[in-house]
Amino acid sequence: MQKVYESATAALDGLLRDDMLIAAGGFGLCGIPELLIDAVVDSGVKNLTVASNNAGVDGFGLGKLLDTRQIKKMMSSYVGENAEFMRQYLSGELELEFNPQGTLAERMRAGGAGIAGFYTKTGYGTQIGEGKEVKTFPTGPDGQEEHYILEEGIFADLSIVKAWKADDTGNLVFRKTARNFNPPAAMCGKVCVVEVEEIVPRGSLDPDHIHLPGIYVHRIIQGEHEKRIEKVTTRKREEA
Amino acid sequence: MQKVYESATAALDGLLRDDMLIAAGGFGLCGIPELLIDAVVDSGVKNLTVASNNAGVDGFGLGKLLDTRQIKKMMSSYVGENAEFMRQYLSGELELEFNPQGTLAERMRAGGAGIAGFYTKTGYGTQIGEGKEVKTFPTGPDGQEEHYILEEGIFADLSIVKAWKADDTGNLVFRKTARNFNPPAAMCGKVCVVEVEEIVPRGSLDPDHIHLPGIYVHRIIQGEHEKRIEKVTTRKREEA
Amino acid sequence: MPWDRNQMAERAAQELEDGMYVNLGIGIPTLVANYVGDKDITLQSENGMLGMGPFPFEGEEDPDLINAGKQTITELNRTSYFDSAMSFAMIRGGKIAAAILGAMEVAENGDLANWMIPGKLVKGMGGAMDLVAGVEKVVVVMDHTNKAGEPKLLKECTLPLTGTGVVDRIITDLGVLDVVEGGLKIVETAPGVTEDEIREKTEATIV
Amino acid sequence: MPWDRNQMAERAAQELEDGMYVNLGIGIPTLVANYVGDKDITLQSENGMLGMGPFPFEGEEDPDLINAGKQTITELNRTSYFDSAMSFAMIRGGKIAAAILGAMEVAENGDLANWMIPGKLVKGMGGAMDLVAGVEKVVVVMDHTNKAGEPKLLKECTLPLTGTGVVDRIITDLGVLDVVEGGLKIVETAPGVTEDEIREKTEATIV
Repeated sequence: MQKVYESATAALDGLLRDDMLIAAGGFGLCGIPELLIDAVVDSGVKNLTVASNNAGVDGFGLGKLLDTRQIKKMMSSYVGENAEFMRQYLSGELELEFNPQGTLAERMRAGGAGIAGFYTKTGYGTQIGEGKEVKTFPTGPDGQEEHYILEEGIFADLSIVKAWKADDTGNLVFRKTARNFNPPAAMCGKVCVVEVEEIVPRGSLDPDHIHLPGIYVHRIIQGEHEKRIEKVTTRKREEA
Repeated sequence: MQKVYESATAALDGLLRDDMLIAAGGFGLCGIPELLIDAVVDSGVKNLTVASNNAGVDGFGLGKLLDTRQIKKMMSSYVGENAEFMRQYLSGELELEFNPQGTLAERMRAGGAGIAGFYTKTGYGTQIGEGKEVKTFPTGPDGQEEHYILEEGIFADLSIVKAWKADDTGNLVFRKTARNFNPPAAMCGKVCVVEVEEIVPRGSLDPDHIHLPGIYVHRIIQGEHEKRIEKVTTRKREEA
Repeated sequence: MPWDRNQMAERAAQELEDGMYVNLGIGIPTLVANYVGDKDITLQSENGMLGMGPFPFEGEEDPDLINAGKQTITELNRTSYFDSAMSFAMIRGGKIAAAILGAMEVAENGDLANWMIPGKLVKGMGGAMDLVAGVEKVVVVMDHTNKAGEPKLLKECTLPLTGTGVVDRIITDLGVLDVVEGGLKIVETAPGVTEDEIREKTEATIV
Repeated sequence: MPWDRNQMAERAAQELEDGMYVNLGIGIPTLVANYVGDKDITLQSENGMLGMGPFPFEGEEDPDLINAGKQTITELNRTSYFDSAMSFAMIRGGKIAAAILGAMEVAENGDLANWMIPGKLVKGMGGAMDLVAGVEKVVVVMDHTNKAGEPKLLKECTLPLTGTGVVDRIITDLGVLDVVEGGLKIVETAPGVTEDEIREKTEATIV
């Protein structure tokens, strides 16, 4: 079984079609699948629904797919960094399904774990809970009934994910907060394509340090990443 | 905040009471909280409900708590290695709630993740599904409705867990298949007490290699473990 | 004289106790970290980190190490990283002792609105709904009134809710109020601010 | 001549294709690992491991490294470890391509019973219910009849079920049968075994 591909375009070959649901990893611009997003742009596939915590920024990350109008609908928790997004949304060109951030992450994990739905307190009594089934469970401190809403698993057609390192069997290691949504996004796709900074030989990753086992990974590419920083914040040395 | 205790008995001080629900890590005799089980035996607390994949063997692991009749009810997936368990169960002295192994693990994780219930296909149409809510979701390959049953999160009063290493803030690292039920069991307890083979200085665990963050860990002890092997299976060198 | 932003943050820091795991929202709540002093506080960043450290020195920014506000930060010797599902598992599961958040409106029953103004810019709730649903103690830090001088502590919120009955304590530029049976209770006033002034600038029932 | 245990395992190994992630049950299914040959198969052990290796050399047993049958094993250069929740996430989530399991009874509609004989020793289902509910292809390896010569491939199971309509293929000492619309279909016979003999020893409808 050969999981390693030459390029992002090669790795996505045969996987893209109009109207599909794509789950994408990343938080802000941290840990986003830059190379795969570019290849999706190049493919010209359209009417995409994309489940991703954020929508990139203007001209970078998923923002590129917004510029080309390839996205029909976003499932996100926060889209505040993208003016083109706002323009399309407010003009009605783009659908937006807001998900609380933890609900979005759990919905992705659930899809990848064969959990069709789960009950969470998050969003009960708010707009997010409207139209969703409500159930009570005796989970209060003294067994009082508390209100939960039903959220459904996300079962994506394709996952696009960024990791730090992979071996050729697809075992993945992430780095610091670039892990974020990548493992749950990877889990919920029928097919999962991963871009990494380095493909290492089999046996060079400690089996206890693997963050996502290769069973969740179908195709891998290695490439150069811009890794743009959204907000550079620093302190002066004299403050230390 | 001081999480490190001198002994298993000291670490459990004030946490034990009759009729409580304890979640225990381990699979078979691998990765079980040996020292904490001994301390629970010594405490004499009784009418316990214990959520644990297995029930130890006669005279070791949770088997000790069966010998002393401190357990009222087990929530387990497999109890085939324990004759005293069978005797008590068949004579009606012990209650047993069978849980499919994955359902048990997911119920523990759910409790620790604020998920009151979730829908799984596991057990639908079997004894395990009897009396549980059934719901369909359109998750079939072509969007067909499939049957799921509702399983509830486990919210334990206390978790007892075995890890390999901890730092003094409770960050945990497990070793090989001794990880098993320990993270989900740790997550679902109001209070979680952990025994480890080694407490290491803060900063000596790579933050990317921590399997369970210290936020889930309230008390820690270090001690010597027997680590009994249930079934020694080997091959001869000449087979290699 | 009412408290300024830093004084509000300093006052909010008094809510934190040794050993707590805490999530700080964007804005004034972020400043709270400057005032925890010797207390052993572990900061969670909901993008997947416990043990958030200060901003990096210039030139040492790491694109793989940001906080929930997308700012570059550093790690500590207690830090652990995890994915977003695990991050919100601990939030939703009640493992975070306290969250300190900003607010647009708070109602006398503890309802909170802090994520959306219909018809205006819609950014999203991020992790706020999960935090208020899961965290043990929710402390809100906010101006007592809006720029027009109108109350933001209301009988009922007018904006879309983030959570119902979730706020425990409110720290404003004028003082500290708790959400109690029947309304809000004044716990403390800023220096030179009277309870009467707070009553006057509050629509919510003061009990 | 009917197949013996090893021949059944060898036949079952033919079900496995290059690149598959596979879970093998206890008993004859465990023997399947001996017959995968050059195929790139990754074995899952549901206690938290992908890439299960052979038994260790004497003296090299590691108490922290066992399989789901509680036997000491070894790791490979592709191995990863994870917790039980993640292990069953991948099982339930349909990421395991095939499971090869033992059975007490199989019904013509694919119902499987392999975990409990009421009134006799009750050990539990372990991970079997999760596996049959989640895995793409479920292959059962079993004796065609019980010790009294009575059929174990039935119109309906008499024992408590492990799952409903979950079995895809059955490999017995007499041959290979598929669960199809309307009943079981004979796909292959063991050497010297006739289809008539299989029909005679099967209660389930043969189509």
